[in-house]
Amino acid sequence: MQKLKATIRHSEIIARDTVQFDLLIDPTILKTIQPGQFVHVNIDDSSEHMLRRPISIADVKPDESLLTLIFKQFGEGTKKLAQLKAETPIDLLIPSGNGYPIDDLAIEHALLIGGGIGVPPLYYLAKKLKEKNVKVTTVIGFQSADDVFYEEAFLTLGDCFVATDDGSYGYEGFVTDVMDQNKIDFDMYFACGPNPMLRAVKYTLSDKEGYISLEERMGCGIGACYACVVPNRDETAYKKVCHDGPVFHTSEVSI
Amino acid sequence: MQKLKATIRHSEIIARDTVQFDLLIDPTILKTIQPGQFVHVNIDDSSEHMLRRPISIADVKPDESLLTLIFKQFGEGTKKLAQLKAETPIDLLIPSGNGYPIDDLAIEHALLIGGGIGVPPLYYLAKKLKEKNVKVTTVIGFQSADDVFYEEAFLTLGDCFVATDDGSYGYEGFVTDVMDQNKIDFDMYFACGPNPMLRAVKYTLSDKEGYISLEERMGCGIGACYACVVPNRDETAYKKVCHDGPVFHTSEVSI
Amino acid sequence: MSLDVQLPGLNLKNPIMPASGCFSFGREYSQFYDLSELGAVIIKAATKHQRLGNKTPRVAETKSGMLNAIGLQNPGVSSIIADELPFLSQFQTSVIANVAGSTVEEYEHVARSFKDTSLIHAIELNISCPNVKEGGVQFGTDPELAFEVTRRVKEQSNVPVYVKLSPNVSDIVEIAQAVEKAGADGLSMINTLTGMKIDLHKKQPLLANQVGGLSGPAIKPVAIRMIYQVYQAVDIPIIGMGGVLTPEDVLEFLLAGASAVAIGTANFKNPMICKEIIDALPETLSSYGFSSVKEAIGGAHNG
Amino acid sequence: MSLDVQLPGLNLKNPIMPASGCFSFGREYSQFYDLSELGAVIIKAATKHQRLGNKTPRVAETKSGMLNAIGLQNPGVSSIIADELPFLSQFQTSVIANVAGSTVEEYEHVARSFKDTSLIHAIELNISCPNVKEGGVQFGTDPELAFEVTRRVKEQSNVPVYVKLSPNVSDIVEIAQAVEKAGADGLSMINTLTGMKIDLHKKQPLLANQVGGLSGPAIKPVAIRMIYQVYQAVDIPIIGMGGVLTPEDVLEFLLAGASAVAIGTANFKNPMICKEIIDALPETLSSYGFSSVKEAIGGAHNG
Ligand SMILES: Cc1cc2nc3c(=O)[nH]c(=O)nc-3n(C[C@H](O)[C@H](O)[C@H](O)COP(=O)(O)OP(=O)(O)OC[C@H]3O[C@@H](n4cnc5c(N)ncnc54)[C@H](O)[C@@H]3O)c2cc1C
Ligand SMILES: Cc1cc2nc3c(=O)[nH]c(=O)nc-3n(C[C@H](O)[C@H](O)[C@H](O)COP(=O)(O)OP(=O)(O)OC[C@H]3O[C@@H](n4cnc5c(N)ncnc54)[C@H](O)[C@@H]3O)c2cc1C
Ligand SMILES: Cc1cc2nc3c(=O)[nH]c(=O)nc-3n(C[C@H](O)[C@H](O)[C@H](O)COP(=O)(O)O)c2cc1C
Ligand SMILES: Cc1cc2nc3c(=O)[nH]c(=O)nc-3n(C[C@H](O)[C@H](O)[C@H](O)COP(=O)(O)O)c2cc1C
Ligand code: FES
Ligand code: FES
Repeated sequence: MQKLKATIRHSEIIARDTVQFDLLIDPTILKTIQPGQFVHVNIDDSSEHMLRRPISIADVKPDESLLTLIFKQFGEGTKKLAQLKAETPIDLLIPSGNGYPIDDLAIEHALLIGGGIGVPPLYYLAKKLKEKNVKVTTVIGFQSADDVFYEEAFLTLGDCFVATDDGSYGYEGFVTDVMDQNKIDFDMYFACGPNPMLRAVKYTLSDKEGYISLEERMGCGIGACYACVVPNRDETAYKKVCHDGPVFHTSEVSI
Repeated sequence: MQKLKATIRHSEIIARDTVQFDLLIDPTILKTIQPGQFVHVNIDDSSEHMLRRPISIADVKPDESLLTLIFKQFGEGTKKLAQLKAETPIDLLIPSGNGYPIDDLAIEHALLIGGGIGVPPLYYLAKKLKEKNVKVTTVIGFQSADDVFYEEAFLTLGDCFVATDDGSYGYEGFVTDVMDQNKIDFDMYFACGPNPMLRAVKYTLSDKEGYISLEERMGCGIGACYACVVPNRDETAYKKVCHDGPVFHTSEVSI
Repeated sequence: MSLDVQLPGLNLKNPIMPASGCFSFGREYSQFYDLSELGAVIIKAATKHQRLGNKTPRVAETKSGMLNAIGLQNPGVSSIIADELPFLSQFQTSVIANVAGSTVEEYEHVARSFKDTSLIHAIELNISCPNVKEGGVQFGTDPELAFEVTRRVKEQSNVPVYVKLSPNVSDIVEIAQAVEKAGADGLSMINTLTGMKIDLHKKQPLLANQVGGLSGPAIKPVAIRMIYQVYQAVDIPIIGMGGVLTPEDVLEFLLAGASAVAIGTANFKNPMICKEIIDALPETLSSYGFSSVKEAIGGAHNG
Repeated sequence: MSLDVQLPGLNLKNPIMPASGCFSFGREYSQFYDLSELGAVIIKAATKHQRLGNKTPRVAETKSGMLNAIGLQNPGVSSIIADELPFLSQFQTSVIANVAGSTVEEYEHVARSFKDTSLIHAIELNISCPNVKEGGVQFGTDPELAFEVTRRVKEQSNVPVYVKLSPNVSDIVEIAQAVEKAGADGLSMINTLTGMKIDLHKKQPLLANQVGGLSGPAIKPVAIRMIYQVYQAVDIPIIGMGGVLTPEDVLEFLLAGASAVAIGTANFKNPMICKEIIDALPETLSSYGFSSVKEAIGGAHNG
């Protein structure tokens, strides 16, 4: 992991309160990135915000030295980030955590399941799986039509089903409803989203193997402060989301 | 007094660590400004700096809707201000305090005495006195040659003597040394600078009438918090620098 | 959206009031907005006689906060009653008088003096001042002294008494319960934390008084914690304060258990802050699902 | 420029060390710089047995600070000695073990356990944990309990003991003097202030543990004040901490009376902070007229 300054090459609002940053960054580090890893972002140099913000890596283009982040304006920190303009330097710890271990997996058809701000890391995952000739089907859920992003991008890589909580776009309901209705055939699933969604997915797909990416409030982001823990399967010890995760095999953790 | 946003039209380094801002501002307020008044500047919208910074008004050009501030990068707040670029909005309380009461004075020859960051308000004062056909002589002191600013500007309005503590420019020594050596003839003096300088001036010119502008750490800047007090002449009560000053007749205060 | 709150002696049209010492007696801020907008005004501390306060520097900035050591500069209670209260009485707002002293007798005197005016609606008893007789202990850090001064000031007052607690204590609940038992009608919390800043150039404490009171957003978590704990332990209402800067901060204080919220330091950064927060409060409350201020009070204790 | 400082058990090449709990046992930060650069490392709290700590969320951001309620998660003292200290011993730096417990017996056990290793140079006795046996009072808020636990841990230790004081007290000097009398070799101050943040969406305290410890620049004025006061009242050295972010902050702590300075929260914002401050310290010191660290210690008390 490194601490480095990237430069915002392009910033764009791609859905309601949802910002995409394309960051110019040293390409040697980009080549090492696994899908599912994140960056730990410093809001600014002032002391007002003492904690960095974890944001998943949504895409990597080593040829163009570009790294893509997609984040939702939620509280003060992400609102400040959203205001940064092109050419602004931005201080990152990169790469953070462990991604989806796709190099070690022999699979033919992957189901990717994402909810809200859990969708971004699945895009780079889908790209990487596709490169390995794995068939990719994606199910992504959002609150409402205004929140939907990256449907077309996922469609270029395989099937993509979209659900919204209020039915204003695609299927009405949760990602699990879409899965129920579409009897998708797959070897393994990869999920990222809020904990209630992950719990529902794990329950619904209890006969399948899967990897999930967890969210937890972080301090250091590097494994030193014990802020971001999640109990192991039998709840006898904790794992650190920032260091042992954020991606875990479903059998590793109790959520 | 008003709280308003001005816009930085131009920012320039005019001497070591010394920045001049020309601010675009509603001209109606500019017409009311007295020389010696100040603005109370908000550093930024973050909570890191809860106190504003008092900065004297160095010049006013109502025709161009311009207000000039000159300030030295001293601590964190003025360093942050110095980094602001043209077009940035800046939040001011304006006009603050009472200036030099020149409209009520019948004088022919004024001596203006400034030290370091006490020099800026004297420029607008000199301009205003000149408009009233008062002869102006200025004695300004700086630490070193690199710190000197506005000598030419003052020379267009009358005599101007410059002293530096280390003798690297103009006279060597303090403004009082220059005064000693040049037997300047005048009716009344107007001084602004650090307290030791003001004390020396008051002592040296004890036979003359004069007005001095004081510096004190401020909270509210409007007279409500009692932070910025200075004892009255017989030390039986306090005056507020932000509200009763910053300009006082030498007989009003004990410094 | 109903913003009103009824507290002992205080019929507040909204829960927002400037904190004592940050608003003087209101004159200066009245150039920025109509003080009738305010729920109440808490005026600068009053002592028996005029006090000159401490030497300067009296304030210093700290990260997300400030230190002050004004030292209770005020013109004395009679002069406040004669010269300041009439000005405030032209506005449709409640007035809370902050009462300070160095001895119990001084507190009693000031409280008694306020009986002569109908222009105040409540007393905020500031027990964070050093008790000279007991050798500089603060009334606010010793439960027995706190009890005693509260009891005696209550006896002298014809308006409800809110006791303003110091956060510089090992056990805030103990003090709160002591003053409740002594008859306090409400609590006001928190006053400033004791802090210091060193002037690196001069190599000595920056404030002439050496130590000062830390206020501003830096102390908000301490204020919220203390209000949350005290709310569970007493039955009298709390006026909350400490670092309020936004309408969300106000809601946080209400949820923690405050019935009204005072704003101090933030007035210095933005002299319009109290009015801006009052204007924004309805939208903030409704965006978090509340239809009145009353509904939010203590809302974080239902879990 | 000489940065070295000699303290009981600690021959520091510079006064900078990461604070306990913010640096784990050093492994993670060793990817950012060579830990041999550090004056010392204060490791995460050790208890008798493994502890799992509190439920999440365990941290929350506040203005210029943060709250934490980790809850002493650690693998237990034997595992720390076996698995963590050998890693740290490859670096040329002193190691200070932070000792925690819920009872005096647990503190004694942990201190005794560290006798078996030569890899620690001092103990930091963390008396800010809630004392379960005494009904949740902190050892650090009662001078008699503080005296007792210090005395008994001293008896069990073969390295110097620095007692880490809690700032949540009415009178810090009283506690400092009590532990000095009990034989403490030094003090470490301050630990976190107790605070709370309310989650406005969930309408309940944000941290699972409800309250947490406030750290970061927000608390620096409280730390400086307490160190300044304690420095005048005791004869043992102080390791200062609380909100350090810059080399100027380090100088402020030294002037207030700290002999060394620990950095906690700032590591999270900038994992290189300790090294960057060590590198910048000579220039900062000389720009304020000092030619060594030692010269600056207590420098604000000469006025
Ligand atoms: C591994 C990981 C990857 C993430 N990837 C993305 C992403 O790609 N896009 C995206 O929009 N969001 C992502 N999040 C969530 C994102 O970190 C939070 O939305 C963000 O930190 C909120 O910060 P704020 O300043 O807006 O909120 P504030 O409420 O002001 O933040 C205060 C503190 O709470 C923490 N916090 C608040 N909400 C969360 C949360 N949901 N998860 C973790 N910490 C939180 C913040 O980090 C900060 O320390 C990710 C979270 C994790 C743990
Ligand atoms: C009426 C008045 C007019 C002034 N006019 C000018 C001017 O025209 N140009 C200029 O360069 N400076 C001027 N000053 C001084 C200027 O206000 C300080 O240099 C500035 O506030 C320092 O802020 P900082 O953030 O750099 O320092 P910091 O040390 O970070 O400031 C911390 C706090 O201390 C206060 N403070 C520090 N030094 C001073 C000081 N000397 N006087 C008052 N407050 C101080 C700050 O306002 C702030 O609240 C004036 C001061 C006063 C009182
Ligand atoms: C400059 C200043 C002066 C103060 N004077 C008083 C006072 O006279 N009486 C009092 O009870 N509190 C006084 N306080 C404390 C405030 O009323 C308030 O309790 C504290 O500042 C916390 O609120 P804040 O963070 O919003 O400022 C003063 C605070 C400041 C900053
Ligand atoms: C996440 C976190 C964990 C901490 N854990 C411990 C601990 O285990 N033992 C201890 O004595 N102090 C602990 N502390 C307190 C710090 O060591 C330090 O005293 C405090 O944070 C003030 O310093 P700072 O403002 O530089 O962080 C912890 C602080 C934080 C932020
Ligand atoms: S955030 Fe510090 S251990 Fe994960
Ligand atoms: S700064 Fe508040 S009274 Fe002058």
